[in-house]
Amino acid sequence: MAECHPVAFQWVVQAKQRGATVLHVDPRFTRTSALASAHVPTRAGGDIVFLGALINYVLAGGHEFREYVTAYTNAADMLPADFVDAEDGDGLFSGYDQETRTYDNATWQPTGERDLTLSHPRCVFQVLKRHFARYTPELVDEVCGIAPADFERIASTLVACSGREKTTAWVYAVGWTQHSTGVQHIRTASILQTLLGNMGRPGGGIMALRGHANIQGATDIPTLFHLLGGYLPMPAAGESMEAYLRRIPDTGFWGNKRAYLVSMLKAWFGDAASAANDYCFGYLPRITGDHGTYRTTLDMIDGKVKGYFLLGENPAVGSAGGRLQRLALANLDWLVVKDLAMIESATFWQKGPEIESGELVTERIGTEVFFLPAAAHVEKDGSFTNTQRLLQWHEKALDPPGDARSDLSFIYHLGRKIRAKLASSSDPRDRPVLDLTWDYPVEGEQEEPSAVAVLAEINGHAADGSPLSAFTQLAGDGSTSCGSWIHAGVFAGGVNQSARRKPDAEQSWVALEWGWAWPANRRILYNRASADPQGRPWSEAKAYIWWDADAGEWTGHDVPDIEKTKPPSFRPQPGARAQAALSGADAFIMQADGKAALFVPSGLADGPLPVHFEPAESPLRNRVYGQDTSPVSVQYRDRLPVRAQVAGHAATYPYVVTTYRLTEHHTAGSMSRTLGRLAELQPELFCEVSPGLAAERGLANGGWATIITARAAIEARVLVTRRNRPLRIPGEGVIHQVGLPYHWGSEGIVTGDSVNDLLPVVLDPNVYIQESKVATCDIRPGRRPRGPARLELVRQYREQAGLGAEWEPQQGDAGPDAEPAAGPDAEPDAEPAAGPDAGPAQTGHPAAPGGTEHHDQ
Amino acid sequence: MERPGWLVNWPVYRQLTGADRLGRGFAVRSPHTEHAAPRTEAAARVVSSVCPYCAVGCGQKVYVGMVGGREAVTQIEGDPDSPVSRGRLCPKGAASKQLVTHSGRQDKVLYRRPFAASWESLDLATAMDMIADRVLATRAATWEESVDGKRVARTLGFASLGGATLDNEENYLINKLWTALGAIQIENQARI
Amino acid sequence: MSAEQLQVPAAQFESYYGRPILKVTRWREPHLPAYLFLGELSGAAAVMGVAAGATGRPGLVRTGRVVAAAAAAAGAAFLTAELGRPERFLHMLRVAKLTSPMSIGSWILVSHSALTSAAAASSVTGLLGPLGTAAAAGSAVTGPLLAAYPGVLLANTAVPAWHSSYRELPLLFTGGALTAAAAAGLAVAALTGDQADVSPSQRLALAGAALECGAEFMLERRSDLVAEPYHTGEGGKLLKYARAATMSGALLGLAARRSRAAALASAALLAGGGLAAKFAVHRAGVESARDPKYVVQSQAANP
Amino acid sequence: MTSNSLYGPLEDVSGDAGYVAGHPERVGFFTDTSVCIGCKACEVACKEWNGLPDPDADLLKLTGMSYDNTAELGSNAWRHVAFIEQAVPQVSVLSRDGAGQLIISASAGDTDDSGQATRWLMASDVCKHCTHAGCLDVCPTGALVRTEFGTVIVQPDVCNGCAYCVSACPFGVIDRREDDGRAWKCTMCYDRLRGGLEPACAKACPTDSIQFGRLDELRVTAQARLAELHEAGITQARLYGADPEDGIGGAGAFFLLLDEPQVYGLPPDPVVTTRDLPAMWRWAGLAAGALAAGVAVAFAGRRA
Repeated sequence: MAECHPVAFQWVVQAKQRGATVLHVDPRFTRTSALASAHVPTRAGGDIVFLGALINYVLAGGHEFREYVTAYTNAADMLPADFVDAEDGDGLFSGYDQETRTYDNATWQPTGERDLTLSHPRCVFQVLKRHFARYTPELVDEVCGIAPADFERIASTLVACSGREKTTAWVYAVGWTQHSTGVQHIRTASILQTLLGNMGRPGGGIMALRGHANIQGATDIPTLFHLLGGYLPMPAAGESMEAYLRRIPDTGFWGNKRAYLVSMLKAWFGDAASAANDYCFGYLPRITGDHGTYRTTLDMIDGKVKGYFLLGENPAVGSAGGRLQRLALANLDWLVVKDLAMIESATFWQKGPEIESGELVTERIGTEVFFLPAAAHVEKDGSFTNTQRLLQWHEKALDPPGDARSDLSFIYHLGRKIRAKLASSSDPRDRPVLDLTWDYPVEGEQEEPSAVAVLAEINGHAADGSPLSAFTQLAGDGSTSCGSWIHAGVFAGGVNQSARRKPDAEQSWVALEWGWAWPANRRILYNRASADPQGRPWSEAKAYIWWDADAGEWTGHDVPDIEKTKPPSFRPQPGARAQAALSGADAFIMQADGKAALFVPSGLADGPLPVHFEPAESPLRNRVYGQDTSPVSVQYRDRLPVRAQVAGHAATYPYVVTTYRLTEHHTAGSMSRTLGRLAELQPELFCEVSPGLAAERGLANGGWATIITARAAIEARVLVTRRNRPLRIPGEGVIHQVGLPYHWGSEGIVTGDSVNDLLPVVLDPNVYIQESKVATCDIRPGRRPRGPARLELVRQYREQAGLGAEWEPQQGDAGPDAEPAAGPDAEPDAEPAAGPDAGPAQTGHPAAPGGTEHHDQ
Repeated sequence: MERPGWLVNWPVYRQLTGADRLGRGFAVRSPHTEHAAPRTEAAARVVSSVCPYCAVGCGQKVYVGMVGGREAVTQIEGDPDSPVSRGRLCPKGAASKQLVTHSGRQDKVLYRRPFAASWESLDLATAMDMIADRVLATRAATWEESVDGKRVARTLGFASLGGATLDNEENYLINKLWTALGAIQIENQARI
Repeated sequence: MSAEQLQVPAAQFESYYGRPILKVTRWREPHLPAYLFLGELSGAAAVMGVAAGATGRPGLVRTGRVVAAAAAAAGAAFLTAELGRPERFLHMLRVAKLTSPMSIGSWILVSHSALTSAAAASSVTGLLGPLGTAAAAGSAVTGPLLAAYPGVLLANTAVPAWHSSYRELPLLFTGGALTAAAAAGLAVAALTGDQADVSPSQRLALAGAALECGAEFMLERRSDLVAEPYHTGEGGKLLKYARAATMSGALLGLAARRSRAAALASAALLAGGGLAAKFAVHRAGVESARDPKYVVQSQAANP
Repeated sequence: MTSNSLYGPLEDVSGDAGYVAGHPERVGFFTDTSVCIGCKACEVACKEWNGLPDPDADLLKLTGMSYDNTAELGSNAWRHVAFIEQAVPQVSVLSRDGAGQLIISASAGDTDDSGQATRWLMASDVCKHCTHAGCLDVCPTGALVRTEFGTVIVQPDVCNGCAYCVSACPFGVIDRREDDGRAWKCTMCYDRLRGGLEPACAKACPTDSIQFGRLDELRVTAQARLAELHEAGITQARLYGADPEDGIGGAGAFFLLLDEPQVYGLPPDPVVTTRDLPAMWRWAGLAAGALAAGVAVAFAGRRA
């Protein structure tokens, strides 16, 4: 946190000075560790075991917040008799199909009965207890390298700092998400926090520290293949509007699904959208499974994708498998790159590593490349959504220089041109784009479209054209329009609420008048859980939202996350829909049952409960189950990862390699390596190795090392540091980890090899995020070979490991081994992956049928 | 008697006649020192902004002044009113003036022909027109009306990958236009 | 030190990665030693000229005046060349700061240069004799100051080897001034063949050598850590050579009347010894600033 | 000018430099390194505000000194964050007192095989703006000047690059920029102070490791923080430069350190060189006299 979000870390420092305990669990000793109460080094990829053992500690010791758990979670739900837990399936749940590497979740569905004593062997609570029973401190020692005594101290601290009077917050970033089991890491933390009663309460929750200015916003108002605005899913092939709506629950706030969808369609297609044509629902293209960025990359190599827009993104450096990315770019017909400075993804045909190695020849690359200069943040109006769901408006200070334009300008004017070219078309496929509402006012010589007008459309309008003030005003009859239902209210009263800047000192500590948080300017999600079922604060110290019986309404420091006048005693009528189907004691209002999901019966591709699997590339076998790696992770043919226990591999790639960021740089580097101020602070790529590994491999501090994986060989300077501590794993000896920040490439003031070239493409089956936190490698002293010899080195290692000599798919052979596990929306009966697992209380996301969250590196 | 200006301004004279006998302070101040003032006071305008790097969302104040006869950003610093950041910035945030003003920024359209070995220049309007043509041609060539008998009404012929510094409004229009054109491979750093 | 030799993990309690705590002086060779030498030469030569006048040695008067003027001019040139902004040399006269030996020194140098130039001009042209004599008389005051102040110039720094030597350095420099002036006297005498006035130069050499070598001996005898650079390394070596040259030069000077070659050799040894001592002082200072132990250990030993 | 103009405690440092009564209170920095996260925002904010030159890209190399690639203060680096990695004895970081309360000490990190824990110290160094500033004392042009705020700055329209200040600074702070020929160092953002703004580094510092304010108030704050750390068992914590009785009369920019000063590249107990100046002038006078005497002896008597 101090490393990548230094300014946010001020609050941690302040909390620590006021007596908070700060524990840092990380393979890496970072600037956060330096100020933490304690740093606990762990093996990358062992998080489920660590968190699972904490759950076991809580359950075995009876430390759960029983009243909270009983009232607010699905702990009491009864599971069917034919449900088989991974505990009994050696890592597999019932419903697994070996052929398709997918689960059928039919046997995971609760029976509808509830056991409020939580004692029935088939109730979720008891299943949970049994499931995590094998996650012992000894197992933590074996898998993570954390000694039992240390574990005991962490666990007892956690328990002591949770309950009525105290709360514990968890903070994570991509160290948890960039794994083949990434979503289940968050799930495990969610279960733990829910059991301890730390969700929906001040000082609690799970904070996803997102990496970029608007990565949260890009998920909420998505540019993600499986989502529409506000976490509505993309429709599937052949799906009618009614079928589509059927897969979103009827109860809880998702029950207003028709209003959300129709209002969005009205915002897009205006008068063309009517009840008669299902509000142009048919205008939306349909997805068939995985269309994620890695799938698309392979399709480029396969010749299926001809054109590519890179709008402020640099996959040649920033995405896993850099060579794969560049081979894909080289096989396009055309490429549009829009960025502030020249980036590697625009110059791969000129100076990419494959040009140096001779694999690609400039004169034989047919890709037509357009480079368009972009506007900087001070050269345009717009809003960013920060990691707390807070929209903040940035004002334009001056025009961008020369040909530079905002992306808003680019997309708006491109749309205008396309619409003009199609104006006379009678082809039905052109109707959607011709019927779009696309008439934003423009300003100035550069004809910059008005971002305020776009925000107003996102906020939505009532039938009379007045701005909406809340999503509860949305209607499913076409009378309202709203680009993203969760953002309704950001333009309430015709005022840009995201531009509010009432000084910190002049308002309450929750600062409700600074910017605007979706939904409804609410700062802590599910904050109904900060009060007990009767609506009283759990304790004075932790009072946040409570029921004011005299006034007959919910009140407190924040915007209550429940209907304002719904009393705690409210009980729904049978057959009620939407929020009316939830009681006044149901705190998790985006869930169909209003309960936090300790057990997730549907919506997840890899099981209802978290299970530890080894990373796709790991030096160890799975100590927990017979099933070694995730049975449903997404892998592609010819790109299969390396398993250490396969003969030869362990000796060839004996070390763990993990990647990360530095304070001084920004992701793929185009916004930091280009600046002298930042370039000089960390001028060269380096690897961090322990003194032990340095001695073992003859590495000298400040010298050079070559790091080799089954994909690539790169060179880096060596930093020998005792901050990198080898892990002693019982029965395995010492595990060395090589740490690499990944900010370098061939452009900018300071250059270096791209670390992401080392990584395999193995994806989480729920969200298709790559496993970039763990792979296996070898390291040796000296610089890497130049030219074709570099490839030869990788090839030699592969042969030694018994792998094929060829590894990147060339054109025409990039088909997947199998279609990946069902996409987030592929199951017609999918229910929202709601609750704390999908929506951490203080940040994150509403429980969305579109699936769980996404994380950036 | 009036003392000549050079004399009264001569620090030695001021040393001898004033309280700063050792010549270490008041007597030896220079015009540069006497005129020192924060350049932000000369800003033509100040706008409120948000740091473009990480997701903390630190408040920024952006000062615009005249540099060499042209408007330019003369300073970016933390906004003390922000309850998120209290005026503080990390090294990246503190460098964001340079992000806007550095010499490596591209401000001209560049074009690389297929199989060419170098860039050439291109007019922005022409480039936009060519790109619109590419989109339409690719879309026409790769249109899929149905898959396995199910209607999909889409193109897999072009894809889009956005960075995480795109504004909400930009993402909204990107998603709206591409989706209306039938593209579905609309992706973002958020998945990476 | 190359990066390869550093070890991040090795906690170095005595210093920060062995890096200097102080900035190593920006004053360079040969500028600084040359300035020190020329300044002291000019200073003593001016006094010598006056003393010669007072004792009726017209040959030495001219030698003293001309050498003083020329050395002052050359010294000022080296000093100016050391400035980062030479065109701003006159900013030195903006203030007069008692706390700044360079400020005081600048006023001395400027006055001394003016006086010696006037005296030399008068002597060479034969014009304005009384004024020349008056100027020369003035330079007999500025001369010793010009020769002595650089001792304070160097000592009034944070450089351990210099600051700790504030007693020895002025003596070293004025001793050096005497031997330098003696060298000038001996050399001129040898070159002009006018051996009449050689004995003051011989005595000057002996007196100067006693003072200079005495100061060097004091430096070498010191056992404190910060004096170490005067007995070890390049500084120590140069200082030994300097003393040998100065002593032998002074002794050889006794043969000046008999042998012009001996006179010239004596002059060369005296001048060389003086110059070498200046280089030695510079290098000792640089070394003491470069190695953090001189700062840490001397200060840690403070009560 | 007062009796302690060259050495010793000095109540009114600006007044001593000729500023009339009513000048602003003396201001300074208190850098609490115990909460420094080594982010280097101070370095960047300083360079951006003061327009310091960008580096020569060809010279940018990893130093191998932990995360420190700035290496030292200099003419183009007016803030420098030091990084020190240490093996320290393991201390129990999560223990409980009799009442069951957690006792938290400073970060101890994890232990290695020999039971040693890792500690990573970070500290942002800066010009000390000494009460008795060697650089200011020795400057021959008056380019270095004491301001009304009690700080010490270089006046770029005066400096002629003599570099005397470089050798006079006991902290190795000030340096000459070779392409520009003048000496440069931290001004504590004099221009900002004149406009009522705090210095750029202090404003940017995320964790308030760098605090700016009235020096007398900062000293009180620092004492309280020191007491807090000592109470928490961090006995190594100490203030550096906070004592008006020290060799520089106390620094305008002082520090809370967690180890010996030299570990951070700071001199343990610096003394302003000018303290000894009167003695130096006396010895110089003696030496000048010796010169005159030497000549007199040599010329004693009429020519033979």
